[in-house]
Amino acid sequence: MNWWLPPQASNFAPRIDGMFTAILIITAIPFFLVEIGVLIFIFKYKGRAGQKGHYTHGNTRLEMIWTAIPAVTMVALGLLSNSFWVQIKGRNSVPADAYPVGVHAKQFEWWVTLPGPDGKLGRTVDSLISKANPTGLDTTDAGAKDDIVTRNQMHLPAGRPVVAYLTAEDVIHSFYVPEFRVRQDVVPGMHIKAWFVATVPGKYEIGCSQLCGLGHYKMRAQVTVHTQADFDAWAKEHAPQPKAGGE
Amino acid sequence: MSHAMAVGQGGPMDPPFPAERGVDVYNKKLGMWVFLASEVMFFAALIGSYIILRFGAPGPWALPGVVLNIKITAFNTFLLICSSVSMVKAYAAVSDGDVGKMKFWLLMTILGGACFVGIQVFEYIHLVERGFVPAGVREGSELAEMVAKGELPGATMGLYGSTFFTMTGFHGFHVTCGVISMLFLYLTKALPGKYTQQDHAGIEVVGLYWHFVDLVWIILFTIVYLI
Amino acid sequence: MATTTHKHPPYIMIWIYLAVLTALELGLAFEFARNWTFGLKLTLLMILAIWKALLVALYFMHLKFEKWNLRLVALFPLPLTLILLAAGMSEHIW
Amino acid sequence: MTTVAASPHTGHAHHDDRSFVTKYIFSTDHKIIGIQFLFLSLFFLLVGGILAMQIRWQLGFPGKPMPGGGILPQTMAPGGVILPEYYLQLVTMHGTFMVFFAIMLLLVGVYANFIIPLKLGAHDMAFPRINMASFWSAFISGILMLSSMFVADGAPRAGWTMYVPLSARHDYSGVGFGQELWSISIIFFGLSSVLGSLNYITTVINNRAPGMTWFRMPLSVWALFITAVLGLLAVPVLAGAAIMLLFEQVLGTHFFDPSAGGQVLLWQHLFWFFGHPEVYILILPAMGLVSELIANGSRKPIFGYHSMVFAIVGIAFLSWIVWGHHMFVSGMNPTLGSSFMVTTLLIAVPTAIKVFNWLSTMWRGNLRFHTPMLHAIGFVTMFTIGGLSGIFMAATPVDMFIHDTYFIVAHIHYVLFGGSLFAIFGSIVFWFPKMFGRMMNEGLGKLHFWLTFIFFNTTFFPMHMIGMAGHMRRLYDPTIYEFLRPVQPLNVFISVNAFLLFAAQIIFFVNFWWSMFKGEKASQNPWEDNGLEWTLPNPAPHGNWETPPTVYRGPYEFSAPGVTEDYLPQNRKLPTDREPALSPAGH
Repeated sequence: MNWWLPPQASNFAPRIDGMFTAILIITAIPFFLVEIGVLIFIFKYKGRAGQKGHYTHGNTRLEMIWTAIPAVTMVALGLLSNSFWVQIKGRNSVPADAYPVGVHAKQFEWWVTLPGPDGKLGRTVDSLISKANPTGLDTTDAGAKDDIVTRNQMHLPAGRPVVAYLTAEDVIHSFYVPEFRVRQDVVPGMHIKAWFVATVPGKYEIGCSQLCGLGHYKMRAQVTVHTQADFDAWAKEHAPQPKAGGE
Repeated sequence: MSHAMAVGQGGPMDPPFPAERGVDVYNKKLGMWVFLASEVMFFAALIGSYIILRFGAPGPWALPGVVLNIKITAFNTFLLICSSVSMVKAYAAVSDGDVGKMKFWLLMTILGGACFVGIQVFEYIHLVERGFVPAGVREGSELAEMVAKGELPGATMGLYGSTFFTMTGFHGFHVTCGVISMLFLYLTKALPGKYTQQDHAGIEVVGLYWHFVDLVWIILFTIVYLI
Repeated sequence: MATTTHKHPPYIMIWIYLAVLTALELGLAFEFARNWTFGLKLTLLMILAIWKALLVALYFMHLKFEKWNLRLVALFPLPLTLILLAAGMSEHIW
Repeated sequence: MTTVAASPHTGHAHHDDRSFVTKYIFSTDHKIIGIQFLFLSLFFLLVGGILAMQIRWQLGFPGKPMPGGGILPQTMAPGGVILPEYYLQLVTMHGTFMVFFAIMLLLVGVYANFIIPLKLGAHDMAFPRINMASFWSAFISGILMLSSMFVADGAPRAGWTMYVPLSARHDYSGVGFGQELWSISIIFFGLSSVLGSLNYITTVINNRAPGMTWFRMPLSVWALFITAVLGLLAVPVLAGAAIMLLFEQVLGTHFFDPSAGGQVLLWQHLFWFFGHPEVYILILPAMGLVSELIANGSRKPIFGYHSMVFAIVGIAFLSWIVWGHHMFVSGMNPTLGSSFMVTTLLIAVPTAIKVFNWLSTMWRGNLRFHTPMLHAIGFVTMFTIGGLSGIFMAATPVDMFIHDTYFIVAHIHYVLFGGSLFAIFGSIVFWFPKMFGRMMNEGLGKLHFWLTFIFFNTTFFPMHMIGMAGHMRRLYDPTIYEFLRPVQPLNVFISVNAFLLFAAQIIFFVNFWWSMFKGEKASQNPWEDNGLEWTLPNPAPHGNWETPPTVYRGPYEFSAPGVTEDYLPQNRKLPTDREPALSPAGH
């Protein structure tokens, strides 16, 4: 089995893994200091009857040192991660040319809407949600005509920024693809965007990572990342058939 | 020794030995202040939720005075302020050694508090009759018609009902607790004459609670009824 | 027991003070300020409410006559409530 | 004898004419209440542990009939196979019992009650009857919580964090009355906690013995005092939130209902505004208790007493402004996330001070490896891991990946089991003679420590790894996911070790009960400690002291030069000591 993080398949993954490794190294230093220190002290200062310990109440300079070092390290770590954080989640950080994907979560399935050739997601209205129209797509909206709605399937082009418009129908779910290192809660009543670039074509799993009820454990979907050419072919094949007469 | 005796009043809960001084108030009073600090956080959760919900509400809030009866509540506010004054008069009387006056003012306070609760119950009954309930507006009621006519914003009436009844309800609950504890003190301590100029911790401590409840109402009245 | 033998604060005056402020609040909300903006009314009403609350806390609850450490006990929760409010409201600012 | 001055509430042991009921059941004696809390919380610790074993069975061997599971009703585990319904109840109730009724009651209920008056030289708590009310409302709360497992539809299934809307609407969670019982129970719990806290705070401020200045207070009392402040101000917020949740369930209010303008994140803000101080309520007292044990076991003054105090205060202060780190991926305003990240990382500073000061306390000591000391060393080493793994989550980008995975589960268990529970075990052994007048068996104690230490690590360390593989929390059956199938062997390994860990606790329970009746009689100061409580007989009489002790020095004067023994009780007068002036505290 794999003893490290899962394979990297998005633009954020290498940097997040890099931070993970960096923190691991930073934390390893105090970890070994403490654990080895305890071990040494245990053997070196094992008590003997009739003996006394060293009578001291502390050392201000030493304490200043181990206050200052963590303080500086932590503030630096915070500043370093913050710019990355803003890049990932900042509300204005989504690239303008990102490919929009609608993700609608409900107990216990994921409904994914792709915008089709026009590159626009159709309007969705909560009151239109029904068995036949699980995402509440407003078919009178021009952007909705060519939208592709799939259940528990997500198809994405590789190498292109994708922005997921996350909506939830009932309870909180969480959109999570381990290989992308992307996680975002999907909250009813909120319109949350999550963007990333899928870099490696292949099949991955979406898991729900926020307890959402009895079927939480099986609220699972598949992401297929295609090369742009394959993706176009797939989209063409699955384009909705224009209905006669219109609605 | 005399220094130490100033710490407490020699009540049964005070340390009978010269403990080192803390904040120079006796245990019961300090305990009440500490308790009030926790009450602040309790009401902060309720009132804070109201402010946060109203701040992020999906539409305009109902105008003040449309749903709630301002006149009767204004009178109720005045009543609670009066009972706060009578409470502090009771405390002033007993610390001046006038036990008879203390009994009178304490009784006035109890009556004021009881009237407040009574009027609030009356107000609730009236509101529920008109269709204002914790879940918002009851179907087929007078207020539901007003919502249909556009005189009340339907989108926020649910939040209005939820927050109004929770906040004022728990305030009313606190008033009720205050009235009961004051009545208890009146019957078991004040009437048998156990309060003296030297020993009247109960009056001061329950008074602190009572003024706090009054203070919460002052805030509630403004943010719930007037805004 | 700071006030045991001292003169008491003028409780009746404060009572009148509170009643007048309440009347002012009612007037502001329903009578003479109909055309004022909501923001202005909100600000003025909050100032009046805090003013009244301060009167109760300082005189009726004797905070004015207590030592600083007891005042600290009383005031300690207030910043916490403000932090909670600020964080809760910030959801809607951006 | 000469105790005429004492009031009825602080009467002395010579003439203990209280009936059995007022002495042991509706007792106002802080020591009895502490012991009552001990039994109550150990019971819930056992219940929580049994629930955890069932969780581990399902995760290690999903779909296989659980040994002995046949006794469970059909609605939970037909034929011993755990249903998803029951699994979510297990997860929820394990968290709820362990956090609220086991660890919190063990630390705050037991030790705050038992040792604050003893260590401060007070006769009792400031308000003994309120103290009794605090225990009994905790008891009612616990019974209500436990009863939720036996009502129709069973216990709540929304996780111990009770995220709305899942917990607020019965049609989402599939649970009816059980969900409401959770809210009601938490309201009682809040009452108990506030009553307890105001008692502890008042006692510490007002009821210290002469000479016990602020900076002569033992670190355990400091930690419990600061914890009480946190509990006092945090728990009412939870109670308020629980009331709103209850109204949501019962009255149909719309606080958390997005379709009527309610806000889902409001619950999370309120819950974690309480929840993060709560986390420190669960660890600060443990830190304080461990400081006592380490100083005693090292026979040295605690290194940097003042900075230890300031670190406790610093952690408590920071606890109010970090709660958002539970919500980094919740859809909360990302700018808020940035500020919460920085404040969260800063917690590492006071924590580092404490860890290094414990380490330096051991440096050049004359170490005695009695069972409490072993547990204290276990605490320091394991808490270090738990603390350091927190830095991963504090860094928001990394948190995006490991949030809600088993990495978090590993972290919380390293802090709460490796941290708090080791401190609790050590403290139970340490103060057992004070409670029951007998020593716990050292051999069994050490065996228990080593088995617990080993199996604790083999159980929880691999959870970091399955978390790094992306293993989500609260999954009924992880093998559904393809990417989790390769880590399933590790899940089996964890489960087996968890069973062994549970089995090791049997040693503790046997030792506890056996020692209570048959243990070696304790001498007056069995650990040769400096605390005021050891100047009393074991167990201490009702009312504690006839004449209050006078305190001449700080609590950690071990190995002081010029003294024959290597310890120096706080109230032993040396020729050079002056009587304390009755000046205001801290001056």
